[in-house]
Amino acid sequence: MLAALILLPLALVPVALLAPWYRLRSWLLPAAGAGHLLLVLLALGHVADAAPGAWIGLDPLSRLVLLVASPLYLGCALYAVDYLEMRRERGNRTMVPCLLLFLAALTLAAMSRHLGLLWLALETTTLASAPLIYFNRNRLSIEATWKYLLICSVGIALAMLGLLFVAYAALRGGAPVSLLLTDLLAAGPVLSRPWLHAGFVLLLIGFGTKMGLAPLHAWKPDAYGEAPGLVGALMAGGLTSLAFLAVLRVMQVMTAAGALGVARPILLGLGLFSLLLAALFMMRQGDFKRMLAYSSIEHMGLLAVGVGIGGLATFGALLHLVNNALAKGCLFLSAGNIHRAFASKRLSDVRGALVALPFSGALFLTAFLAVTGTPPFGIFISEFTILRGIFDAGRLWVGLTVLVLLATVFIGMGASVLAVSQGEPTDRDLAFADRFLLVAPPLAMLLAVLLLGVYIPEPLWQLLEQARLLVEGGA
Amino acid sequence: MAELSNLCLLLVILVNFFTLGSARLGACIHAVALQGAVLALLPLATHGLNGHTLLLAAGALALKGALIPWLLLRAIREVRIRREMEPLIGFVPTLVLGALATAGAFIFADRLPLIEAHQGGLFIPTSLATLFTGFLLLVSRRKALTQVVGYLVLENGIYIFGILLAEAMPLMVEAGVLLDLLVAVFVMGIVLDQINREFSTLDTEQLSALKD
Amino acid sequence: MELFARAALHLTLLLVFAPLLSGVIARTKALFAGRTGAPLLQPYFDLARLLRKESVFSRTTTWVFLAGPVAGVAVPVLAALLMPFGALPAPFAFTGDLLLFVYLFGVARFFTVAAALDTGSSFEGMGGAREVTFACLAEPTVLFCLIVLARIADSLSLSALLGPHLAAAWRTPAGLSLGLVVVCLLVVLLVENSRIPFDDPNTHLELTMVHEVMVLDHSGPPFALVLYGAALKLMVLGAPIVRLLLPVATGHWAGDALLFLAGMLLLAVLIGIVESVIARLRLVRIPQVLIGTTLLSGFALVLVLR
Amino acid sequence: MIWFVAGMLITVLSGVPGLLADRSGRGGERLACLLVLAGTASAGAGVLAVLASGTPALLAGPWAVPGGELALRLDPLAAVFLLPLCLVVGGGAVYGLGYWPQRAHSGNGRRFRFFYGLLAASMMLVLAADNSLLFLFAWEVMAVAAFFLVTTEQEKAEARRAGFIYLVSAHAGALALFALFALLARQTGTLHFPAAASLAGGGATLLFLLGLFGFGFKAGLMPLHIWLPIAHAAAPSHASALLSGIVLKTGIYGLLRLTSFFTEIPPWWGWSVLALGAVSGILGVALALAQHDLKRLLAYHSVENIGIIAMGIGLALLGRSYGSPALTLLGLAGALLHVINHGLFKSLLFFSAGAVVHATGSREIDHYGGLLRRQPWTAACFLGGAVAICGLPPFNGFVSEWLIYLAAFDTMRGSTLTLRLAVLAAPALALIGGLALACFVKVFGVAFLGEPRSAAAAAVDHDAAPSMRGPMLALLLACAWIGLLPGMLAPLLQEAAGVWAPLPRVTGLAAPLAPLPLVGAVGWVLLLYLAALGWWLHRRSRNAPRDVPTWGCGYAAPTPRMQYTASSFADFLVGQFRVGLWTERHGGRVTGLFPAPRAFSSHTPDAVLDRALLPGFRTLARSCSWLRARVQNGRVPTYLLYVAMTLLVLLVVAAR
Repeated sequence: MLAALILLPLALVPVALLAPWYRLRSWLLPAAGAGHLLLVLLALGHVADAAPGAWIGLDPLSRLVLLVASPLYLGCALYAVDYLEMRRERGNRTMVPCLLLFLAALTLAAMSRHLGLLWLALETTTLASAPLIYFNRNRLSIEATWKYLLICSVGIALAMLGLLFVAYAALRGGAPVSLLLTDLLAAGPVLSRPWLHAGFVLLLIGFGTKMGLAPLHAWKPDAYGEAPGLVGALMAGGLTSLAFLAVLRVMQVMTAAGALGVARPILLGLGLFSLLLAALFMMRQGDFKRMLAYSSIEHMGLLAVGVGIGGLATFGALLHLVNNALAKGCLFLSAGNIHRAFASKRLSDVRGALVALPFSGALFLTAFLAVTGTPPFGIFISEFTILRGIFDAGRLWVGLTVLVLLATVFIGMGASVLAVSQGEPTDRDLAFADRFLLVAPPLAMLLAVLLLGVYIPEPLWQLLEQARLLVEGGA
Repeated sequence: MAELSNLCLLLVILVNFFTLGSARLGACIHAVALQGAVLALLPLATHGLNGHTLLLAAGALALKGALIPWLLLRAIREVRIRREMEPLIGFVPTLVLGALATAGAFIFADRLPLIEAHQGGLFIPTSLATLFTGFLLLVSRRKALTQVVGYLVLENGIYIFGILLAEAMPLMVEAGVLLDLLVAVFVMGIVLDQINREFSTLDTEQLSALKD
Repeated sequence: MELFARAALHLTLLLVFAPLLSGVIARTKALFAGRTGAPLLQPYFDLARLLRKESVFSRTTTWVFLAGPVAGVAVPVLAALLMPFGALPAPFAFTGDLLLFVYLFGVARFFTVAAALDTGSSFEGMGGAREVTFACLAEPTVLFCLIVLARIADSLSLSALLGPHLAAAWRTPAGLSLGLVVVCLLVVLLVENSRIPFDDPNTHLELTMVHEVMVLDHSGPPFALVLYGAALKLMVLGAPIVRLLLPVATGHWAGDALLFLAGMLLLAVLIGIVESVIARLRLVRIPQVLIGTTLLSGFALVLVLR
Repeated sequence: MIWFVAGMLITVLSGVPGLLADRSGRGGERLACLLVLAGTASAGAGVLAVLASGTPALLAGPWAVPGGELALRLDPLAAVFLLPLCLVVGGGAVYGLGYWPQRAHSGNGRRFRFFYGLLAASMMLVLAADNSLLFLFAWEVMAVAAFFLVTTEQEKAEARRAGFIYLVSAHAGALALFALFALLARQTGTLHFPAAASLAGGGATLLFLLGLFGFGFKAGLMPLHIWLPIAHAAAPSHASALLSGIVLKTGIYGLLRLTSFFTEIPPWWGWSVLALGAVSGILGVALALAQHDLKRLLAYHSVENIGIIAMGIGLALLGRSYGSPALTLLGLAGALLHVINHGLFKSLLFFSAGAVVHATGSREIDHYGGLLRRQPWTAACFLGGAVAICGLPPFNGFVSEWLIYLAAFDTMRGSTLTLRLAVLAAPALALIGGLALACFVKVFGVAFLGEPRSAAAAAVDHDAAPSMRGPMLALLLACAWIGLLPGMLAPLLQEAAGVWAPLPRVTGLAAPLAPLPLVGAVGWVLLLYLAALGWWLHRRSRNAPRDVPTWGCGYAAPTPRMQYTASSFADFLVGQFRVGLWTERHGGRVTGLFPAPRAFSSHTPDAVLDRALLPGFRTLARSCSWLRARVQNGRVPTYLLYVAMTLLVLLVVAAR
């Protein structure tokens, strides 16, 4: 069953490479996405938690991430069909296989119970997404790809070293050397502290680079700015969640080792710094796709802060993971439409999207409200929960700082988004009109966020709670 | 056997300094190839001859010693660049920094408790020093190629540390390191190729159009 | 029943004797100027003449133009019912009526100025602007004075404020505040009734007028109402000052009434003297004087608050 | 309660069918209007039923979000805010039929009505919510809906600017409330609102400050009023009426709810609220006096009236701190009654202003003139509203200000000198009253009296449409009703005060409120006098000649342009407030014996927004982009340097 989850996309890769028909190739993506989602739902229902020795398996965290990533992927896949139709000149011979590979690696990473395997899968996602960023084949996109590749590779290499350190910590502690999560958790108390701490730092930097925590974020604006909207959506929604999952795995080990005293402050610091940087850099951001990248940095910061505080805040952070992924998906897809329509992503050229593209414009504006924590959308709930967690933990000043930074973010982001969506369109005769498949997926994501804002289904609730206990070690 | 491994490690450090100091790309790449070859010796030197170590050594030799350097050499032959022109940080400062980094590596390594078997070995400091050297190359050089070289050196540092755990760790992750290195450098090679096609140069100064 | 009797007495005193005051003022000024001056009853003659006349309306004006004079008369008549005349308590008294008293005159002002603006003449507009400005600056003074009195009387009803306790109060330390209050109220009286030194009721250069210029366009019965209203206002606003200065009671209503009238006439004479000996202030100085008065009344308040 | 909830649901859905209707049909708007009327009627009925029952109605249900709970509570305090809400919302819907017809605004009409319903319903929820999360939820929905109402005409740059500033202020305030309620939850352990007077006031300083900031932003207390003038000016008039009449009051409501939670109130709470109120009142009305844009002027008057309400609340708080029930009752009753009154007469004023703007197509007061002849109904309604807002009898404004005055006087009975100093609120109120009178005489006189000052004003040929006239008259009647029969509302105010503060239970009307009917009586007498005299004068001068020009003091050829303009009328008075207004004056200096034609213009920008905040933000943004250009410089080596630095720093941190 779980193997099928990974093999299904992989099996389609050769098809994609060999299939002669353009549209068929495009339609492979939704097929893979739908099948994947189906399998995921089945698996969530029927597959029990992983056995201790297993290399791949499910636990609440992986269930949560799969539950987020799979629908997101399906949405983007559907979007991709019409998008690729519109960009025939670019061709989809590289796009489709890479996206399929991306899905496979993503699933593997979500399900792997072995840190080495997780690491490998993450690296694969990096490599698979590089060609996606380069989709537009121009100087800027190649530059973005290069930066993304180099910085993430360095990061991931550091993560490798971190893994080795953790292994050595086990060795030094006299525990059986293994990167199996279960073994590490079991060996937690005896792990040698210096090695563990250093390893934690290296792993955090490795996965943090992928997550885009400041100051490891540098590749993000370029990559998100240059990649097509759907790639941006997949990365901001899926890849970051995955990287965050990896960080949570490390946190699990730290919890088992009783080293949260070291782990949490570091995570909190990175989170706050990301918030600060995002807040400052969103001011007067003249390019709305880069602005979205900073917004992604901001939300990664929130996640880090939540886990760095712990308790209720962790619960909020996990909920935020779900909301953020969906909202970001909608935001990036609609932004992609606007970018296509106006053939520019500079605020100076883009005006009146609401009039020019009623659906995409409205989606963009609404998604902005959603992503800045305005009810009735889910992010309002999760942000408020995180804040409650912070204040409950007695971290008054942290809480107030976060609030001030959120306000600043709102000002910066609001200025750009309103400038894009309101007013008289710069040019009325656009070569682009909203198509069903270009509008329906983001709309669906938005509705999902809306639903999460007014009602959290009981199973999801339990899943979040179990996941929290997993991270907090039942504390 | 420990002397042999320590000898190799000293050699590695020397190569580090050479790469930091030399202005000629070709020389750098050859030096890194040499370093890869030396690293191939290490597992044998530490854990003696067995299937696992042999495989590891072979892999290292093939990738780090032969394949990747060859790719890079081909690349510079194509774009006809010989020297690293005016690095962001001059050669002498880089060397000084490298020396400092190496010293720091030794100090930091002392704080990390080792198991008896590894007492007195130079593994930890060397691997850290190599890591830092790689970073220095990445940070201080302009040419995309040099940065790839830096990435290689960085990976070498990690590899050295990996050897410590060679028998303790399952084969797969080791393979992971090498495989990942291979793929990464391959993709980088492709990207370099594209960059070359777009800009007809590998100077990353050109690659700073995307900024705020 | 008794209430109606008192109300009737109040209104008769007011309606009958009010114009006399302006006559007295004019006569005093005349004497000071060494003229014989008009007979004391001249204001009555004027009113009668105006009522007999026919009025003329500018084609610009609307019903608001008539609302001014109407409010100008109706308000003092109503306010008189809240204000004790000398020792005669107000027919209509309850906690907080002093604020009603103040705000009723606001109504009158609102409609007078509106009527002025209704003519569309810039002169009237100018007059209105000055009127509201002075009123704004005088308003806090009135409140300060009322607070002082309320503090002394420990009550919020005009009848109690100006009750028999005042006689004793003069001899207490609060007497000083009472003195200041009298001065301030006198200033307010002069401002509100557009008297020298703040305004000249019978100047002949429109540019220097305040109140008169607002009623330039009125004629006939409406103008009669304007003049009559001014007289009533003078009497109603003068009443508290008289009461403060003569806080004595004869014990019989007729005696009290006569005493009150005597006081009012004295006050009119006083005003006449003031108008004769003081020159008119320059317009820009008036706000300064008023603000000064406010500070003075504030000082009086501080004295009683501690 | 069921009625109330039903009304809320109907209202929120009122705009939805319209979205599906065709762009130019009238069916959609009619249906929306009907639904709003039904919704508000049902909700109002529910509120009245609760009041009649005498016990607060509760409703609790599960809500599957962390800490969430569908807890509603209807008590007299909420009712005081809900009743005017129902009236104004319903009136506004009818008014919209004539003022914002779908035919004329096919582009934004449907969106407008959707958000109108949403705004109304969310406000009902805000006022009824009994759970912090639910409250915040409704609060933010309200803010967003209001934002879309403000930006109805988003093609205008002015509306966009106003919308943005409003949205930002609303969000900033809301974030403060996030903190407030999170801290409150920490103290009580639940997100459910604590019962009245159940928390110890100690250590609540931060809570109070956060509340003052968050709620003050919504209420528009100086200096947090920045969003208010532009937003009110930019929105369509019935939206402005809703904003100014009701939305602001939710801030007041929040402040009252918050303060009701605590047992003992530190004196400085009352003092700060009182001081803020006085500042808002005086500066607000002074700024209003200096404006020449009709709706902007009315908006500044909202600041002033919020200030008056805040003064009442401050006095009530002082009453609680110093343990004086009479003071508490008077202050709060005054504040609450003024909440109702301001909701009524400010909406009335915005409605009639809208009718004028609709007819002349301009918001400049100096472009009007002589409208009374052309729009008699509108003029009458505006006059009524003006008299009411100046706090003059016999209208409702006087009654509430009278109560606040009494509260101020009552402080003199206080035991300590400090409390007695609060009596200074009375002169402040008097000053506010005087200035307000000046301002509204100016507006009414310049806009409706005299000769038309522009071709547009001269060309006005239609009075407000019946659908607009109806709501205006209804509101006018409501104002007069409260002014003439204030006794009828006294029990409600007393109960509401009882909800807010632990007052000794009195059966029947408490002594401090007893004179209310007498105030009404005086109002009747005044009306009687005016009617009688007016009727006589009218009879007397029925057949007087009316075809002569105004006496120009000898000047033969007066033209409408020579009339006193709004700015010239206010100039003398505004000059007294030179410090604090900083009016900009351009040109007008006449020199030489035969001077050439000169132009003079004066403008008074907002002291806080235009002089402090915007420049500050510009500098901040500039420095941010400078920093970004340095950090995000596009060089891979630099970026990798960041990674290396992070590595070193974190290693050091972790090694400790």
